[in-house]
Amino acid sequence: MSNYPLLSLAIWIPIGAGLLVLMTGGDRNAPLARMLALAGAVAGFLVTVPLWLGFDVSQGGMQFVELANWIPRFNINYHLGVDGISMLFVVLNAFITIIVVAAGWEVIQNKVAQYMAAFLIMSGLMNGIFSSLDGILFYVFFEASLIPLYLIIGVWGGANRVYAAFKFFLYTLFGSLLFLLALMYLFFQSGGSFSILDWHKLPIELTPQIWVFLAFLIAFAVKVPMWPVHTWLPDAHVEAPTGGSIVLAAIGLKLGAYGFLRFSLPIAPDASQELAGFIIVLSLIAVVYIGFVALIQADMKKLVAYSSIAHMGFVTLGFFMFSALAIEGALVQMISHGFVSGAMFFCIGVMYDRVHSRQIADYGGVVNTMPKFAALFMLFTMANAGLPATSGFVGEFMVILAAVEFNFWVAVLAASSLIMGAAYSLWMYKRVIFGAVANKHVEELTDINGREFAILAVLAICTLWMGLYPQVFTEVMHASVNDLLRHVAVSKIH
Amino acid sequence: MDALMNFGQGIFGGAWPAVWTLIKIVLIVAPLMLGVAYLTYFERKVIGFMQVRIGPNRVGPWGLIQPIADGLKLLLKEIIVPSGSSKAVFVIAPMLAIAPALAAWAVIPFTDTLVLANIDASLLYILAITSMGVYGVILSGWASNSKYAFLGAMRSAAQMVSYEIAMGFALITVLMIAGTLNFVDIVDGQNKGMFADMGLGFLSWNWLPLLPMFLVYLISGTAELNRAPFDIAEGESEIVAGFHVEYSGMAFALFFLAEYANMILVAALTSLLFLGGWLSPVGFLPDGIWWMFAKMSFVLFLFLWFRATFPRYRYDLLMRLGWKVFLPLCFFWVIIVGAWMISPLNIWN
Amino acid sequence: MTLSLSHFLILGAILFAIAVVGIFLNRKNLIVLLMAIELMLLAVNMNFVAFSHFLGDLSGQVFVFFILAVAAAEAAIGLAILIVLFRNLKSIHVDDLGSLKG
Amino acid sequence: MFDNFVIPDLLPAAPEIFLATMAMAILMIDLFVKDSRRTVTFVLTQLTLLGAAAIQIYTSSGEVTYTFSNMFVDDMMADLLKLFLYMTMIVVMFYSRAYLFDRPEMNKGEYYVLALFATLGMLVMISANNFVTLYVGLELLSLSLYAMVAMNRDSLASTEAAMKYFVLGALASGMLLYGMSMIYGATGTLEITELAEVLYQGESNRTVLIFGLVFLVAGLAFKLGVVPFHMWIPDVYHGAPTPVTLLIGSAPKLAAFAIVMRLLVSGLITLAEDWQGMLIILSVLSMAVGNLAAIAQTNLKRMLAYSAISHMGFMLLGIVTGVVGGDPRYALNAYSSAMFYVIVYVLTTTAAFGMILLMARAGFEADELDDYKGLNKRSPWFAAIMLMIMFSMAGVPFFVGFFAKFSVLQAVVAAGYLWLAVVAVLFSLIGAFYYLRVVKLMYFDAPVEETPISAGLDMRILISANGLAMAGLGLFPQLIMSLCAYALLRSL
Amino acid sequence: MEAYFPILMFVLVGVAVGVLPMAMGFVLAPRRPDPEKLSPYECGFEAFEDARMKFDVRYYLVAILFILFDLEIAFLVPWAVVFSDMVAIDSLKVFGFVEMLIFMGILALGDIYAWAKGALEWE
Repeated sequence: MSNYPLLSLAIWIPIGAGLLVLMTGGDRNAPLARMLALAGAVAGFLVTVPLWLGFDVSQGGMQFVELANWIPRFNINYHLGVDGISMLFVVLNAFITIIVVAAGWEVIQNKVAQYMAAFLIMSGLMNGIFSSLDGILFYVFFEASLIPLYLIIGVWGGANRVYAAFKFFLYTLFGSLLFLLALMYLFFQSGGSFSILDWHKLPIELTPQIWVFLAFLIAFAVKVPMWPVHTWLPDAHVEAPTGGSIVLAAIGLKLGAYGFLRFSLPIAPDASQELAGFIIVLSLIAVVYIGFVALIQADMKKLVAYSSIAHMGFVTLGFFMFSALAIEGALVQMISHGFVSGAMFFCIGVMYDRVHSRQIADYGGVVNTMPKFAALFMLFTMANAGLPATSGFVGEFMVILAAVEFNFWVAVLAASSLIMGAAYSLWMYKRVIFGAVANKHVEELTDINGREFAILAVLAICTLWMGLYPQVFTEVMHASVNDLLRHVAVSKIH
Repeated sequence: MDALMNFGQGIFGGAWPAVWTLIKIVLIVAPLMLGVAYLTYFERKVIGFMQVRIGPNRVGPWGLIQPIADGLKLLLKEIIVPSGSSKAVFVIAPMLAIAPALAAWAVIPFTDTLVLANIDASLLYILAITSMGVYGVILSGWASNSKYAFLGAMRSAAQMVSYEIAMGFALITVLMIAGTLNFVDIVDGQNKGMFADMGLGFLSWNWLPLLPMFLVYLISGTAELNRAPFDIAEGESEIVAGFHVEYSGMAFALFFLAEYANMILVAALTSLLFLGGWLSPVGFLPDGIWWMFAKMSFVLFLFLWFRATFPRYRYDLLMRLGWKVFLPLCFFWVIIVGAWMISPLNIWN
Repeated sequence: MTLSLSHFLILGAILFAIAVVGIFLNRKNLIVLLMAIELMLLAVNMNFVAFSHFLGDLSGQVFVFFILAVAAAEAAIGLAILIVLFRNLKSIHVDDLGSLKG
Repeated sequence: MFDNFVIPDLLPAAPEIFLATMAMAILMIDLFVKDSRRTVTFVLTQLTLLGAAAIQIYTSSGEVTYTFSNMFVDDMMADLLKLFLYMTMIVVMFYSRAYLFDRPEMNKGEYYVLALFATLGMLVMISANNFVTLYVGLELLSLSLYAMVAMNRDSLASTEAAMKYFVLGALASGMLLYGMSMIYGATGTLEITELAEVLYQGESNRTVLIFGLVFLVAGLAFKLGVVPFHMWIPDVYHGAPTPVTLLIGSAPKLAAFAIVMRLLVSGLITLAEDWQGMLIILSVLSMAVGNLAAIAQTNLKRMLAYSAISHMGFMLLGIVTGVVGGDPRYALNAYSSAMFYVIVYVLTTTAAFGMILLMARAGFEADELDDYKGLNKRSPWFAAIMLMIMFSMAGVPFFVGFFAKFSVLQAVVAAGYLWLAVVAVLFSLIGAFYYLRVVKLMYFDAPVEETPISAGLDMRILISANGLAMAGLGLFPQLIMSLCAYALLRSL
Repeated sequence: MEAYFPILMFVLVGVAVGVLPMAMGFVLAPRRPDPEKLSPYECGFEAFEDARMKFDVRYYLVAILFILFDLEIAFLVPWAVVFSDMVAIDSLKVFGFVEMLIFMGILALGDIYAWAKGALEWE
């Protein structure tokens, strides 16, 4: 284990870089701002690499722990640490930040410094969320990360951006405020501790457990988002700039899911068991019903947004079947979704930058003018549909396998998502890419440039790597997931 | 005296104390009214003589019945209530003027025993009740709905309140050395000191050590009364009698009575506070009520004298005198008296 | 009939109620409002003096002195505000106060 | 007659005495200062406040000290609140300077002197241990503020606001006094600490006490500006000249907190169960009305006024939860939370009104929400500062407003009023909406005008510091939090 | 309390002395109103507007100043009454005097302020 405070660096390097970028001022210094931002993102990523390399896969507990007094008055500590569940997200987040910075390189010409800074700061805050072991620290990062995204959507978003930004902010805030009350309740139950790890061991009666669980649920369900509190997501995605969509899909949605693993399951295991059926039903609705909704979308971004909801439904489904296979599958699905949905949104962004439309109907025959793009887009579409050899397949397959053990009908419904996913993804692909050249916009399209190609290529490599050799990812999770399951299996009620 | 008491008890039973009080009140009010009537007579006579005229001399011997005749005349004159006025207030205003002017007498002692109500807060009572007088003035001016009346009332009210400050400060100095609000005690307090022991009581009265305050009080009193030379409020030549220009008959008479009753009241107060009340000026003569009357007469004479002598003050000068001369002077003198009292030279312990 | 504490308290309460009603229901004249405020303070003074007398404790009367002083200052400022308001509004009707809404 | 008379020890009240002396001296000096040299008055005012703060620190003993026959108390709570008070007033004066100097008709010495007298009033309120001192302090504050609101003599809005403020303020004083008279009647004392002792013996007439308490709470509610006694707040905030609004909206909240503590907690703690119920209702109503009405506003000052109402409601939650079922275990936690909340609120609101003053220039008030459109384009830095202020008010971390809300909420949860916490949380969600709207105007909308901000350097630095303090204290809230807790521990 | 009973009676008598002559006046005196007689006196001219016109703001000023100074006097009265007793006690006499000095000093400042601001001018 390294002696360097790697997690702190992973959090504060991007934030510091963000503030530095802000200082470059107006758009006259845009090139400098871009360079600085890239440097910050890369530096932020580099410090996370040792996290993965130095991670002891045999241990289920927290690693790289940092602990310092923060607010002794309420026994709030600056307590960081990662286990097998959270570590990969820190890395993923740092990685996606580079992609985002690169994605906005030329496209963003307006208030470049602020744009880049917002993403860097958000990246740091999200690293904080994944590595916090103190309830309030978690909450603080959790809520603070709303501000940059609110601004990103509102400032650089589409026509309806104000509505989307408000909806996004208030929905999430609503959920998190009740979460805060639950944290306070636990604080007093535990006799004055905000440590998440302490709470894991805290015995609580069933009724309060259910209340705590529900408070968590509201916060995380909004963030995931689960049906029926998902309506902010399509709006946010559609209106956000490409970078915003990428971050939101790749990392933002994971926060909620991560919360389930860090808070709901271990702190309220009995309530989780009790309400598992309820969550599974909600998840299946998300998978099936949202799949249908995705099918009828005319807007590409909306389609991908709905597909994200469906995928996240898969994730929550996996969590609440309480088997190692399911949870690991769900985690793999989350990481995979990070790559794939990020890539999908980037692809749509590529087209949008050229045609300024996201309507499927405005495209057709793109393959004729953008062959390289079409090929890469194909890969991601397949991954989104969950076809074998792509990362999307691994996670879904593991979850479905687990579901078969759990309950046959659940498995059937879950498996239907493979069909649904194939249907909406490939149908969209067909309508956009194949066929005759639809109009003169498409006719004038130029293929992707080097930067775009590089981004897509890196993401493609990741997607394939994970699809072909998921071992690298799953091995870090084993110990922690098993720990978690062992913990959940023990009742906290005396 | 006891016989009288028993007699009254026999006739009125339990109501006797009230009746006896009523009798005492009448014994104060009746001479007071007579005094008022003859004060007007003396005013005309005195000023007449000063201006080398004779004054009233037709009604009765030397004109002695003149005030009675005046009163009867006013009683039989029509009381005009102007059409634009606020009728009720118009009628009530004169009553508000006369009632406090009389009620103040309840606590005025004539000797150390001859006092209707010997209360500790008598000076406070006087301050309170005399302040009511300004209501009569301002309400009459307002109710008349006449420009001259209104203007006169405003001026008069402003003048009265301005000089009330100076008067108040003058009283403060008296209180400081007397240490009491009770008139009887205040007067008794003036009977002490070096000069009193030497038999020259009049030199230990308050007027001498508090001479500036005495003058302030006297002048302020004149101004309070709207008397010449501070009679701008009713200046005949400028605003035709001011606030009571619209009044006639008995309503006017009440204002008139109030003004003269107040004059006598101020004279009485000056005697009590500064001139030793019923105390004899020199040791070989006995104290007594006649001294009180003599001193009041003297002060009243001063008021008449002022009127005959001084020309009318201009309004801005009048306000200036009140606010810019008397007020700082009073401030200063209160501090001087305070310093005097804590110094070894204190003569009032 | 002797005067008991409750007589004074009831008088105080009545005066206070009149004052409050005067403030809230008076729609005509701002000067009436100022008078109602003074009346309210006097009602309180009545209470304090009555309590002070019946408790045999002087501090209540001392408080009355302070209330009187403050009431005077308040009246002075009230009048001053009234005058500047009148200069701007050309009216002292309560109903004419309406430039601030929201 | 003078048997029990003790010549008072002046030391605990030394800052007040100094301030009073200097205020009068400045009043005199200003008479001989030309209008063009008003800077002299300004500098003297600032020096006075600084000097008073220095004396405060120098004379602070940390012990609970009574003087002036127990009418005046100096304890740690008072010391801390007073120090924040001086600081706030200094900042307020700095913020007001440019605005006033741009408007010679308002830049009179009286502004500064009245501000000092208002400060004195607040100091006395904070240290009051007797109904008389409390009332006198309160009135000194109120009377100064009435006059200040009307300082812009030619503005109808100002004078009208002054009139409303005056009438309702006087009504509030009347209610407070009536309540005091009843409590005096029931207990026979005007002294707050003695009152607590008398009540503890439980021989007082309960009906009279409760009757008095109702009026007392109503009067306090008026002064705090909580619903349903809030009617004056929006009009006064809106109508008053912005520097005066800044003054009214900031420092007096500290003093108001102090008198609530002194009256209800130090004095009437035995009646806690009675006043808690009233305060809960007031608090919930304030949060509801304040937050909902703020949404509908188009004027920033007015919006902040409604926000003030809701914040005061929130602060009351902390005071409500100090005693549960007669058990004072939660007192320190709850009251120090409320104190922290009020200090943070004052800091934040000072910055918010400071921004309005920063944007304003001669002939332009910058108090409409639309004036903030596209601020990010005109000045990214000040837009960022305003963003911090707004998020702090909304209670979003990492800004200090979050920790203020946090500490009060945890007190509420600790006391077991979970439903109350849920209500509070829901209303702060509504509150977040209108703060976000300000951010939206600044960042998402195009500017209406492009005039650069013309404020002076001192103003820029100060408001930047003030705004950054939101973030800085948000990262490290411990210091003030524990100061509050410590001060109350030493005072209660 | 009994000492105040005569005072109450005296006040009543005072009011009676006000009311009775007025009543007698109304009864005994003739009443022959006509419009000219009932119009307000304006040196013979028709009164063409309400007489309750606006008046000089300085009257308000005097009223305000009066209220304040009169109250200060009310504050001085109790002090003045006990001052002679204080003088008799060595430890208190300077204190009593200084207290008054402070009070009067503040009052004096107010007066100077009003003076310098021209509140006492009647030009």
